[in-house]
Amino acid sequence: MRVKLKAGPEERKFIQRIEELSGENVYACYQCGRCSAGCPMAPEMDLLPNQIIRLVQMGMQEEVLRSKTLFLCASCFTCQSRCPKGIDLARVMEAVRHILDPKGKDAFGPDEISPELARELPQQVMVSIFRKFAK
Amino acid sequence: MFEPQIMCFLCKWCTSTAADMAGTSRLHYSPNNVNMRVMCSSRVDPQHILYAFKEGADGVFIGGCHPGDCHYVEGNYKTLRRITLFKIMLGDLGIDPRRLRLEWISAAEGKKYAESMDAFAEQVRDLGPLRLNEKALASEVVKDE
Amino acid sequence: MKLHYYPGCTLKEKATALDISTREAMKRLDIELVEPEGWTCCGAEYPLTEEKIVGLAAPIRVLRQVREEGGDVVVTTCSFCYAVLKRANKAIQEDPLKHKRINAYLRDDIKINERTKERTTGFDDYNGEVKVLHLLEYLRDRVGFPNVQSRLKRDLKGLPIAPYYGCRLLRPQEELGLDEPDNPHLFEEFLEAVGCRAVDYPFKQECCGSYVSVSLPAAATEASYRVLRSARMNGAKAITVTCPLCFYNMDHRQDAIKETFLDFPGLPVLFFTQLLAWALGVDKKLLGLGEHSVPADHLFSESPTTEVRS
Amino acid sequence: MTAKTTSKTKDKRIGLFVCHCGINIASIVDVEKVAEVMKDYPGVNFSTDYVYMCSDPGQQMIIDTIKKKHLDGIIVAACSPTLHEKTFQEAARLAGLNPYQIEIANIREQDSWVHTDKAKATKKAIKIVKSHVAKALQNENLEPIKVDVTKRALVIGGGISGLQAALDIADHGYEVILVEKNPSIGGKMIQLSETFPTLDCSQCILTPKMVEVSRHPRIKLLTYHEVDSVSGFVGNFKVRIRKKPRYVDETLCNLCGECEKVCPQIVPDEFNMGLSFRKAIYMPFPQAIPGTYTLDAEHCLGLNPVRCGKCKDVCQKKAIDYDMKETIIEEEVGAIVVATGYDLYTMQALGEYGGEKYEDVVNGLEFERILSASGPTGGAVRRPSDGKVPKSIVFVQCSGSRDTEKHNPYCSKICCMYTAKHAMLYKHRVPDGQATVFYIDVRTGGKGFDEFYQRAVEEDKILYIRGKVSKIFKEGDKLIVWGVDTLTGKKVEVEADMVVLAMAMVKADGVMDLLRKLKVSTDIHGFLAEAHPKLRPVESLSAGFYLAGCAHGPKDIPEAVAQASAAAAKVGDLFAQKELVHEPTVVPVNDELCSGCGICIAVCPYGARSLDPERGVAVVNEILCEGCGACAAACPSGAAQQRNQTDNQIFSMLTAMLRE
Repeated sequence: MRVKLKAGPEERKFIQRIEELSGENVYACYQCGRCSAGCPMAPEMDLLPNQIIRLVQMGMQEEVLRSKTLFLCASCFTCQSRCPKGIDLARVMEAVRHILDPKGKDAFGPDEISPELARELPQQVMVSIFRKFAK
Repeated sequence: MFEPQIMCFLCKWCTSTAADMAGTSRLHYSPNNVNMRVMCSSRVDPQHILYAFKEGADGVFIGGCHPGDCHYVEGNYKTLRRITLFKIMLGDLGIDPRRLRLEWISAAEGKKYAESMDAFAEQVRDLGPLRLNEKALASEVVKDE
Repeated sequence: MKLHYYPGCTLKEKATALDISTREAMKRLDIELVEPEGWTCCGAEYPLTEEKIVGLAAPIRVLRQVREEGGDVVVTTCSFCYAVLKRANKAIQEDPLKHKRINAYLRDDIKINERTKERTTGFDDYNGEVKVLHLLEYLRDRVGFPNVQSRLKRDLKGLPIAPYYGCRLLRPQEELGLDEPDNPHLFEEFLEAVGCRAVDYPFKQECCGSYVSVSLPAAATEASYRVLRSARMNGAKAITVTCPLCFYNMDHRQDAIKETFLDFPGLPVLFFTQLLAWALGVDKKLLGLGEHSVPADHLFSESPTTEVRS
Repeated sequence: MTAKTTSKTKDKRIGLFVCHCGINIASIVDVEKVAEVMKDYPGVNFSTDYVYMCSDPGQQMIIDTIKKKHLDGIIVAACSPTLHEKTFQEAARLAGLNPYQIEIANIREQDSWVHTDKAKATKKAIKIVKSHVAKALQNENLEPIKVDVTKRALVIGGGISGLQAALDIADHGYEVILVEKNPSIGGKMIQLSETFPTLDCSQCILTPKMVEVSRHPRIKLLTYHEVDSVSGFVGNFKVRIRKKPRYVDETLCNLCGECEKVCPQIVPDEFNMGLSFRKAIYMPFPQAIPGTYTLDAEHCLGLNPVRCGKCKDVCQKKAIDYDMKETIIEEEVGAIVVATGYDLYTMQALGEYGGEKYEDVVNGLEFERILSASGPTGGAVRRPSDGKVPKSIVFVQCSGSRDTEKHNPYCSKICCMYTAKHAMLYKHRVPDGQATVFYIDVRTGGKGFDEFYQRAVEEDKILYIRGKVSKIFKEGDKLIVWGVDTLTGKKVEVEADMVVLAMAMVKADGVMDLLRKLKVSTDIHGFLAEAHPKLRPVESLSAGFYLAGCAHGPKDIPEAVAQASAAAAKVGDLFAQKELVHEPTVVPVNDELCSGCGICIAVCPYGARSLDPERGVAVVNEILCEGCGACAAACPSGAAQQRNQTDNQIFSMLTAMLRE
């Protein structure tokens, strides 16, 4: 399938919104892929971290927003610490999740935690996962 | 309508060349300015600026190379420091600091030069003529030197 | 000596071992830990987008309380709390907009006069006056590892232990500044100071799977497995952590790991404070070893590997 | 402070020539009116207009008028001075008038071409002309500043760039002093195995040049020497050079090698990048020039015959002298070529790649030694840890380069090519081995470069993977490399026996001390700054200093050689002049006004000003002064006045232009 590249107002608005929310310049990325190379969650992802930022650069909002990757990022900042351009990809991921509405099937809801599991889980992990992945 | 007199100090390597380029490109701007070519914007002494105000200038414009491009390594940084401080002093002397403008215009930016001339003339036009007491003040300071 | 200590929620519930061993160890160093009055959860995650800055209110309220109580340092042990408090503190120091907005949120908090019980509002702006330190940092920079060494009561005889930093202690370096993210030394220095041998292995700064263990347990299982396997392969008898979540992923879920990766025989997971407390002579019963899923008792036997000095 | 003309200048006779420039000026500016109005202006003795002043008749008119009217200064109101200032200065000179008495009033580019209102443009032209009259009345006759040139050059650095520069300058017929801090010349290039894209042996092409340098009658070769200080200025430098004690008399040493055999001290060998060992008394490599042993005092047991003294005992030529001392040599030179080379970025900075922890993770230069026939393995590819032949090698490009965040933001330029070469040479030696290259971009701009790279991919079947490696760690005796293939979107893991990091090129270790002594400026990375990035790429901003090779920035051998030859040519330009000529519009000091505050010394970017400690006043080296005038503006007492643009001249011009 041939994808039509657009750089209309909608695409520009999307990119601008991501940049405002994350505080990162997505155009600084030159696609070396180091983020993906070191990402602990990459094996589970449908789009690699560098592909997410690439699609943001290209304004391909839909592809980005429906990616499972957004709900796999563990904010471990490994990508941030090794990015040669100093981009904090965890911020970009969070910005994309922020504008995602509704949050979709990959988001995480309280009903997905059984009472037994809830008794076992450390408090911090529940706060974390709802802050990051809540529906 | 009030037409201000604007004195421009232009560095030889960048802004004066840009002024020439505005000419070769036949860009038009309002004829309020007269130019003096200096080797470097850092040649401009605050005394020269005060003297220009005293002699009838309503606005003074200084043009230099962009930061990092100075022909004399770092003259424009010296200018920047000097003019930033001097603007504060101008205010203290009762001369609106907006009457003094420093711009970085490279030799390739004829258009920017022409636009700056119009924009600065417009600004000084809005500020009106440099008032007499301001002039008196300016001459006072100059004499004190 | 009194020292402000922010335990965080998990230490009061699911990771009491970390809390107890920290307190016992610090007693042995003549440091009395004081919790800030009315502390709340720090929020666990530092808000990463500009629109979520309200998430800074909770950690800043805690830090302000420390300041109100006259503290200039607060220590934490949980990596999550450490990262949130330290980053929030830095944001308040360096970002005027965040400073303004967060202080505006918190200005109307109720202040109760201890003596008259009078309720008023109007705190002074919090400007980042309190220094946030991880206990490891505190031991290195304020107590000094040689001082810790001089107070040891038990000899761990070079027990090979793998230090595990995980994510939140090291990254982002620009904001936390605890150590170099890909070449850290602090934990190793600590382990050597308490008498262990720090095992060098390449996964010490890799992620354990963090909160993804709830939404996608398989991913965290694999991530934790890789860390444990690497530590074991390099000769560690146990792995030490600072964070209750790392502990959960590697200890509580180790059965799941063994089920998935049949070649993995298991590895005890310890909190760093358990080693510290033990070496300082704390009674074994006070280490909270009952909380462990993977038995770690054998590492803390009085003889023949360790003995209490006079 | 008022702008008055002195009585002397009142008597000056000024001529004004207003040019129509066809209709270019005359259609907007009423040139006749300008000439007419100015007739009565104080100081103006003659005023006229003419259709083309720059034409032969126009110039002739100027020449004739100057003679006839005995003019002391002229104003040509015409186009921009950048176009015809030289033309009219020449005309004036022919008429016997000092060229510095010529003023160009720009009424074309800065007046007639940019305005449409004739009355206003004419009024502006009159103001412009008046200001130049005011200036001309105070212009002095000036003569260009002249100074002799010492026709000897100093070349710092004995790598390929320094060698080439020295040879070229010497071949131009001038004497050269070549200073190298190491025991032998040869630099980094002598350590390389084969060179891209032709795969000719580096030593085979370099050693003849080294020999040529050592035998050249006009080259004085000073190895194991360092530049201690430089004073003076272009054409007239005084250089102090420190001769480090070699403890071996190079004129006596016959290379018998007995000393080396008995020396008990074992030291990592720099030439082999620490992959093998040498003795404390050693010859860096067999083709070293000068051919002599050197005793490395840092590793010697103590230069004390009581403690060891074995080498001295066995030396039949009595060449070894433990009492040798450091000495200082002084030389006078006219130009200095800085060719101090580069070093590789330290692997320690890359913790994620093991940070020097893993023996089998090597940098590009170490791999050159492994590939080299003269290297520690005799050219067989064996890994350092256990000497096994690696069956899988991963090459990581951009290690420490193109990283704005933590390392070096720039591209190191040669790594793409040498990595292709490394992978190719490896495959030639280990045909069943796997070579995998991780890259971000492959940059092969250069003659025959891309063809070379394509050959590596197509013929030698080297796997290029587009992605940057995130982490390298050891598992068992394998190195695990975590990368990504961004083209397929797959995270990849490679088990390698050895990893070669194409480390970034950085400024040479410890070079900043030297550059500070030379007072040559650098960019923020410590690479030498050129006088102009396009038009003066081999000259330093400091007059008399020339740049060659990687001290100026990453470059390959042909480029370094080209730059060295260019620098030599520039030195030739300088030496071809009988004497140096310099614009006289500098800023001298009026001793009577100067209080010796030193402000002008601090603002001068050229170090042209200094304090005379005896008289307590500032003094100017007019050869170094470029005439920017920053000091004149900064001088609080008015003692610093720029020639022909004094404060008084500026004030007079302002009055002439602004006072209604």
